[in-house]
Amino acid sequence: MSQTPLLEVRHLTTIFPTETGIVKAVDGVSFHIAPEETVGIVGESGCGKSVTAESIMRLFDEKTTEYRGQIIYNGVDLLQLSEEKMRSVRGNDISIIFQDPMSSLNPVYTIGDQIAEAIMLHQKLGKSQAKRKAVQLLSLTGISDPEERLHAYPHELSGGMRQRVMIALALSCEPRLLIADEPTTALDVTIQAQILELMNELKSTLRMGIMLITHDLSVVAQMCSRVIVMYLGEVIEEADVVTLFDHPFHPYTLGLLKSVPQIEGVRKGKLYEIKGTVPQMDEVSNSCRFSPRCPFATEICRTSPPALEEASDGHRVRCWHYKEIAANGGAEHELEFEPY
Amino acid sequence: ESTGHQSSEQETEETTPVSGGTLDIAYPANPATLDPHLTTNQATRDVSRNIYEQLLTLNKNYEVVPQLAESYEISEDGKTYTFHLRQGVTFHNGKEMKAEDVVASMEKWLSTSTQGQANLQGAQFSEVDDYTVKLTLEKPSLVGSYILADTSPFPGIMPKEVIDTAGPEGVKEFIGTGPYKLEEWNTDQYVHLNKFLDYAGEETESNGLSGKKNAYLDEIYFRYVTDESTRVAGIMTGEYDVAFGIPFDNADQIEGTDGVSNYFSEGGIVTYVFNKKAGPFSDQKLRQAFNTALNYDEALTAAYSDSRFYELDSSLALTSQTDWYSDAGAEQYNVNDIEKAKQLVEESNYDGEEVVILTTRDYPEQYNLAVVAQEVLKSIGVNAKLDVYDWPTVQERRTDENNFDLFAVSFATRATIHQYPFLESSANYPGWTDSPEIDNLLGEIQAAASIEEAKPLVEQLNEKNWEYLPIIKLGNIQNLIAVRDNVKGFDDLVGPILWNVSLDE
Amino acid sequence: MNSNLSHTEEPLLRIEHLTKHFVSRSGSILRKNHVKAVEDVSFSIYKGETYGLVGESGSGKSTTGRTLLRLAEPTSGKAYFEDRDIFSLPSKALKALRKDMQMIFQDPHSSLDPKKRVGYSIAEPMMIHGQGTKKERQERVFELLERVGFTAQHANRFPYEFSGGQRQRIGIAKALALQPKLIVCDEPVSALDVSIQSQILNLLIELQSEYRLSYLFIAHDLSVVRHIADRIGVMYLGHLVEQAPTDKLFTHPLHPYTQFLLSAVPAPHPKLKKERIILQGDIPSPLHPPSGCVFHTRCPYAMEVCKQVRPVSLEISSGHSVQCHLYNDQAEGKDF
Amino acid sequence: MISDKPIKIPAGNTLRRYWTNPLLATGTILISLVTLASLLAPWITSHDPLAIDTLNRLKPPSGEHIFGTDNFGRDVYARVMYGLRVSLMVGGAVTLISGILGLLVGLLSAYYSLCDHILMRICDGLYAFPSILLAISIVAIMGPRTFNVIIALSIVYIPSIARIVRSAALVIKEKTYIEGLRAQGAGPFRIIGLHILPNVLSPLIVQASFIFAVSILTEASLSFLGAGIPAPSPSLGNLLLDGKNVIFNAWWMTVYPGTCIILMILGLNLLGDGLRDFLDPKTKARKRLKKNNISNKTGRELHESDSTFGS
Amino acid sequence: MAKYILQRVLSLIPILLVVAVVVFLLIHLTPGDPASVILGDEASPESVAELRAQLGLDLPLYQQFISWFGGVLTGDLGDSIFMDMSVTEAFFSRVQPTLSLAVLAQIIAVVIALFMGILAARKRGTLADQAVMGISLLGISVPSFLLGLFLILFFAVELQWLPVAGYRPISEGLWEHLRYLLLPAIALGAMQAALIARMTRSSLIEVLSEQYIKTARAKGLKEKIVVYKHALKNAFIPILTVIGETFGTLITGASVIETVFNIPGIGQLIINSIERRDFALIQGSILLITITYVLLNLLIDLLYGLLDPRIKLNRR
Ligand SMILES: Nc1ncnc2c1ncn2[C@@H]1O[C@H](COP(=O)(O)OP(=O)(O)OP(=O)(O)O)[C@@H](O)[C@H]1O
Ligand SMILES: Nc1ncnc2c1ncn2[C@@H]1O[C@H](COP(=O)(O)OP(=O)(O)OP(=O)(O)O)[C@@H](O)[C@H]1O
Ligand SMILES: [Mg+2]
Ligand SMILES: [Mg+2]
Repeated sequence: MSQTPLLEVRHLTTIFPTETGIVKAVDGVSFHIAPEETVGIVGESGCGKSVTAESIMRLFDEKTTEYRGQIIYNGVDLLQLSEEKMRSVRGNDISIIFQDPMSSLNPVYTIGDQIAEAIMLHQKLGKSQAKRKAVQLLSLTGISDPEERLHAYPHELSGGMRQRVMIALALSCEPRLLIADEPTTALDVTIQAQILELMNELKSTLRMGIMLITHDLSVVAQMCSRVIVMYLGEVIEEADVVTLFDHPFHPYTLGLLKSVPQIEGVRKGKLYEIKGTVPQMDEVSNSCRFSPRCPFATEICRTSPPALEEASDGHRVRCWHYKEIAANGGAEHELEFEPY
Repeated sequence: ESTGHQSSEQETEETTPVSGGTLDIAYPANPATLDPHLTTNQATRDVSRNIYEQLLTLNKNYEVVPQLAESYEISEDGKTYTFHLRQGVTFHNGKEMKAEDVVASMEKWLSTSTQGQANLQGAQFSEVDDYTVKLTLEKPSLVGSYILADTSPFPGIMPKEVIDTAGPEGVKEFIGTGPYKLEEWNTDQYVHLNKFLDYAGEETESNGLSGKKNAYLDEIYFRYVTDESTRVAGIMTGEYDVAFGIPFDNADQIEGTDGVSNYFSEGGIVTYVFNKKAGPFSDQKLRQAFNTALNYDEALTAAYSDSRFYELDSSLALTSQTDWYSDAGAEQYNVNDIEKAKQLVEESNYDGEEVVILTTRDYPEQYNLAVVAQEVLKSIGVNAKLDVYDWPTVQERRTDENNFDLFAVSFATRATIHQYPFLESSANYPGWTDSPEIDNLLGEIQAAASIEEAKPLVEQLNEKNWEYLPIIKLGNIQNLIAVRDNVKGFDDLVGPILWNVSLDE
Repeated sequence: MNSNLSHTEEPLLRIEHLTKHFVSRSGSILRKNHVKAVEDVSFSIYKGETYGLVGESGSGKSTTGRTLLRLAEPTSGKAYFEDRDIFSLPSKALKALRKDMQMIFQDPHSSLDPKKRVGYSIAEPMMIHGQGTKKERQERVFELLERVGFTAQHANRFPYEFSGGQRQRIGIAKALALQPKLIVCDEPVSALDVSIQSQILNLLIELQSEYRLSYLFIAHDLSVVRHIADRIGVMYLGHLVEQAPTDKLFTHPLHPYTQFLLSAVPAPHPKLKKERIILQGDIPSPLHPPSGCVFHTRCPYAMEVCKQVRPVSLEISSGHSVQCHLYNDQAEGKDF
Repeated sequence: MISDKPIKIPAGNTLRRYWTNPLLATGTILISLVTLASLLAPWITSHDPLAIDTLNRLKPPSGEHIFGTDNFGRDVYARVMYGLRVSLMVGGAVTLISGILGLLVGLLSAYYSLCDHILMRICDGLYAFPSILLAISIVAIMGPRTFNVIIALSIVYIPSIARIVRSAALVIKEKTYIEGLRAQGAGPFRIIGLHILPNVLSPLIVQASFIFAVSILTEASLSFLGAGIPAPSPSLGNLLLDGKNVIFNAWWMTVYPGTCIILMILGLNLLGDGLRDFLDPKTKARKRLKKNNISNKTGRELHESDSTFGS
Repeated sequence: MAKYILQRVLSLIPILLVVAVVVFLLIHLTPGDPASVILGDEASPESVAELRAQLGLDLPLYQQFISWFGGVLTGDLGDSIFMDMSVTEAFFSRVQPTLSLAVLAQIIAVVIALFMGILAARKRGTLADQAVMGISLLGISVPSFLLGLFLILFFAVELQWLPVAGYRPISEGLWEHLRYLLLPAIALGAMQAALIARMTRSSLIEVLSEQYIKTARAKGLKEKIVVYKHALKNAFIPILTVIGETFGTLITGASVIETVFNIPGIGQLIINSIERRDFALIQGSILLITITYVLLNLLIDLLYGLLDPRIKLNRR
């Protein structure tokens, strides 16, 4: 790592108490994001991607939620900050964009009000100045006639527009880190392309780090420099994007890559299937969490959980058998690409 | 015994009454009309007696005395009455009262008054001169003058032009000659009366409804408060000066509150009325069975809470009405013998049909008596049920003989027995008394030359009443009125007398 | 799949000039607005074939499917299943037709009655059509459950006891109950995780070859459609703008919209950083569709004629047709 | 995103879930106690609730009359117990009748838009109609029978049930499985009766428990205005009314029936609230989460929510 | 918008027709008539029958209906038999107390309920929450006439802070007006307050779990602003619905409360009119109440539109 990371998450564990026991939605997750870097987080639904993101912002009700570990930003541990200090970080240093642009904007206020609110709060600007800034932000995100759009309510805009507004809102205070939690899942392909393009542009103009959460591997392939794969609350593999696509070590990553139908190349008769479904946490408490579905699983996988090991420089994996898989399985995993 | 007595000792130190002030009265029911000719409603009577006056009225011994008439004579044959009107009596509208007003008023009253039609057959009023009015009858009537002094519907005298514009629901303007005039009537809220400054009353001493009317008060408000608890609470806190219709169970509460006292007024008689036209009680034996089984004390306690509020008495008239009083037939009164009653049921034609007791919760006493009746009937093996309706429904339902067998009701005191509607068959009062003997007796009394001559007939009537049992007279009752101690001179005769009331400041 | 069907036989389903306008009462009772959800769409599906329908949200894909099943009444147009005229069938014949056409829905959570055991849900189509005795139906339910990868015991469970992918499999079993010839699959995998999606796709493909089923496969994920469909129709704002065999469509997309659509799909590998052309703007409202070619508002090649004249469908090569003025000459020359 | 894992809920769990819900448990216990007390009234007290004994009227609570006596000397305890019975009967009957008719109206108007226009207009009219007038009139026309009071109150509550059912049914009607059934050729009877009906039962039950409570209160108000259960039947409303007139000197006539009515309605409301939580799939999801540690969707689904409480 | 309002107002016609027929039949099939009420208990059946005839009550029902409804269509609701004024006048002479009472009750209810509901929602699961919910349950459990009586006993009789009963119009001074209305408004508002508090709580809880609340928090806003600015406005729609619905039950409530506190309002007017069978007045008042109710709902629907820009006014 040449640069000092912008954000460093160390052994983050987020615990929700419920009436019958605790839920560790995120369990000992560590990773870091450098300035101007896009890190992708992928994984199946419910594996803890969003909880990780929201834990960084400390958005859960702290009366009931417990955070463990450290989130180092700018040399301080966010988890140790007072609520008031944390508020000045939120939206100012770190911003977040959620998956569903409709439900993420307050339906009863105009978008101008909602953007200006954050600006007024963090930059101590007056209302008219804040509005002016909002106009700039909107035009930055490529919205045509932003002055007019300022007075629009969220429901009057299309999904793509709303997501642009969300981005404008997130960028309002020029954050150092942007967390994008499935920012394009709810959008159509053509709109998705617009939004991803926009985020890429903004990353370089505003020089911020991006944490991009998605379940779409193609999006990761196009956007990220490093990828973290999560499964059931844990990081199971981390690598730079090319390594991950070319030499995935973890059987789950492998399966994931193989089970996606290809947009290019030869159409294959049958898709690869990861057998079974995501198990319940207590079923796998003393084993590798992927073992019930893993074609490579052996006795050891079912009796003790593997640790996250550094397989090569910057490539970490949580698997007992990754070396064997790297030796033969990895080779078998070849994708033929015909350049378009 | 006087008709009313105030239980506090305030009467001992009599001071000269202060003029002025406003009397706030909490009254349970809004009058349907203020036209006194139309209705027997007490709510109407209690207000309009302050506004209107009659030719004749009653003193506190229920004797007939002149009021707007200076004097009157009855001809030898008893068929002609001549009234000499007082001169200089003005209506509230400033006009002087003349014979034409009296004739118009009396004619209108006659056309609606059941009593007038029944007892003053073929009555004809005519103007002799401006201040003399003549009444001619087809038949002489011993009770004629009493009827003319009737308290409700009472023949209040009003200007002719007001009568000319009256509709079926009565007159539209309420103008009389009384000590108070109507300022404002806000239906369901209040009737506001004002002192009539040009009042020309009698100068004789006040006596019952007759004599001098002082009108000390500037204003009187009858405020209509339907909820008993609210009236009680209001009189206790001084919101009102007088509260009518206090539940008997609250008497001690009132007595125990500083600044308020109970006032008992003559409340008339309370009765069970049988349906004699149809159903089980058309059988006299079954009526007697019920009467024999009835524990009068128990019934009256249930309705009137304790013996302070009622008086056991078999006579149709009050003890104070010496002319009409008779305890004949009292051996049938309060027998309270279940065994004998059961035997009477045996003897009757009763074979298990359901007896319907019609009642309402609008009048708790009626309701309580109905509940008692049901229990009594059960105890002698008669199957009974309560039909509880709101009051107007009861009124309508009881006009159909198939709807009920029994109801309990009280009647305001009347100057003569004839004025009670339940005796005469021609009155058609619900229950439909149909006893030729009673009708005859009533007729004979009417035709009698004098009270003395009528006396034995009255005895016979009472006797007959207890045998035939058109109704059961349970006893005489008291009304409970709560009066603040700063209210002086409150009196009552078949309704409150307010014109001698004054307020201490 | 991917078999080079020679369409010599009669199509199983033939749709001609299907149009569906919804009446939208927004505004007032006095003026009705028409949502032009489907406009003059024609295509055919052959036996054993999968026809893919792609397009952006709101482009009328589901409406096409629903109208075919008479879940919505068409505004105009004709549709023939075998030789039955779907849109003019009397209710009895319609019921019979429904045995042959079934549907699989997108949302596995709301496509099963939560209060009914899944065995009942699967048996219900047979009950509706009075097929079999109770015993026979039960047998059939077990058979179907096993076919989609469950055991007979699962029949007694309630939907909430299943995950999304499992529910989707139950939905498939339910659709198979009456042994249909055509299944309309309305985005059957869009709601599923990647690792589950492949299970369902594989199952659908297996079933197709087993029973010689035909699918109308509606999806917005191009890679999925490419994987499963033999021919693909591309819809834009109610219009079927391009139609071609799968490989031809992906290698030689003709309509500018199709080209943009393909270009918008991110490449599946980081080394393939392709030069993407981004389509600007949003899909216009179907309440007030643009005049002429519906795509001209977003089309960089738009000409004057595009604003005025609605392009007709041109067959550029065998089985490949497009609605675009750019190809007017080529169609005449037929030399593509 | 839908998690793809089977969720198993053991059968016995439902019962446990029921009793571990504090609202539901308290409500059930309260209502059971009250019902039991009223059913066992003849065995608990030897007094006849109608037997009058005017010589012992308005006696404060004593060993003989543990709740004292009323203005007829009747035993207040016996009257309260029988009153509970009458009130429960009225509440139950009103709930049943308005529940069934409201359900019918709601389902029909949700399914057929013509019905919707007609029935909902009528419901609007009924809704604006003062219930008191309806009750007084019906009782006056048809006689002061308990049954007629029940009819009157039932009519009053039909619209509120119908609205709840209608809006729930409209949601169900849009569910894909209903569309699926239509695609398979299912007729309206099957769809409404076998699929929509079972799915609107939970909001119906919740609303019904509320109606149950409210109808008991309304009966009391009707008694107060003179159109309730015909006396001397001791409904709680009648008892309160009797007590109100002597509130200054016989507190026991108000306090005991008052406490009973409050307890009963409290119980019913708790039951209603509890049932809502119990029947709400969202809370099911929460419980599921507890069992499985990991659950579906986002955190927002996990939040308990109570749906409309409409009255 | 104007069209929408017109449409809603037009929908009044069928409702009014339904209500008119029902109320007319109900009233006229109910035993009891104004004639015997006027003439009193002891009047003879003959004179009652005569007065009936004079009042036109002996005509066949359909004739009475036609002549009455004909008048209604021309805006004439007839005349009150007992009040010596037209039904419209009589009704409007009583509107003010009920309006004041209802508005005050509603204000008290809303203020208390919002306070309690917000508290409970924010402190969900704590003692405060349970206390609030407990109190609101009690509020739904006490019959209003009993509550009214207790209020009188305590505040008027015992403490003598407020008058027992009665009504003073605003013209006699605002303070006097409010002094007389305070207790009845509390008694009337208690039930509403309980219902609204519960709705506030659940609605707010629901809204607080929405994604846009997370967005607001992620901006770094203070919790107070999040709750009061972002959540409350969204949570208000179901609350408004409850407020609207409770208005519907208000007339029955007002009948009871106005009787207990002796307030000359519409509720009392109707009860009294029923008691004395003032046919035209009952019929007219109910029609007017229905209109008020429908208009109120229209107002509430318009308010929805103000609160939530998504709601276009063309539902139904
Ligand atoms: N507030 C909470 N209380 C309890 N459990 C929670 C809470 N929020 C999330 N969870 C649980 O934590 C786990 C991880 O959820 P998370 O939302 O992070 O998944 P995800 O990876 O973002 O999935 P998706 O792709 O569906 O968004 C899930 O099982 C979820 O049910
Ligand atoms: N019942 C309806 N009433 C009015 N308009 C409708 C109705 N159903 C669909 N529409 C409209 O018709 C158009 C086409 O809708 P349709 O559902 O067919 O699109 P789609 O291509 O399936 O989109 P998606 O990918 O979002 O499912 C849309 O604009 C939609 O709003
Ligand atoms: Mg997520
Ligand atoms: Mg669709």
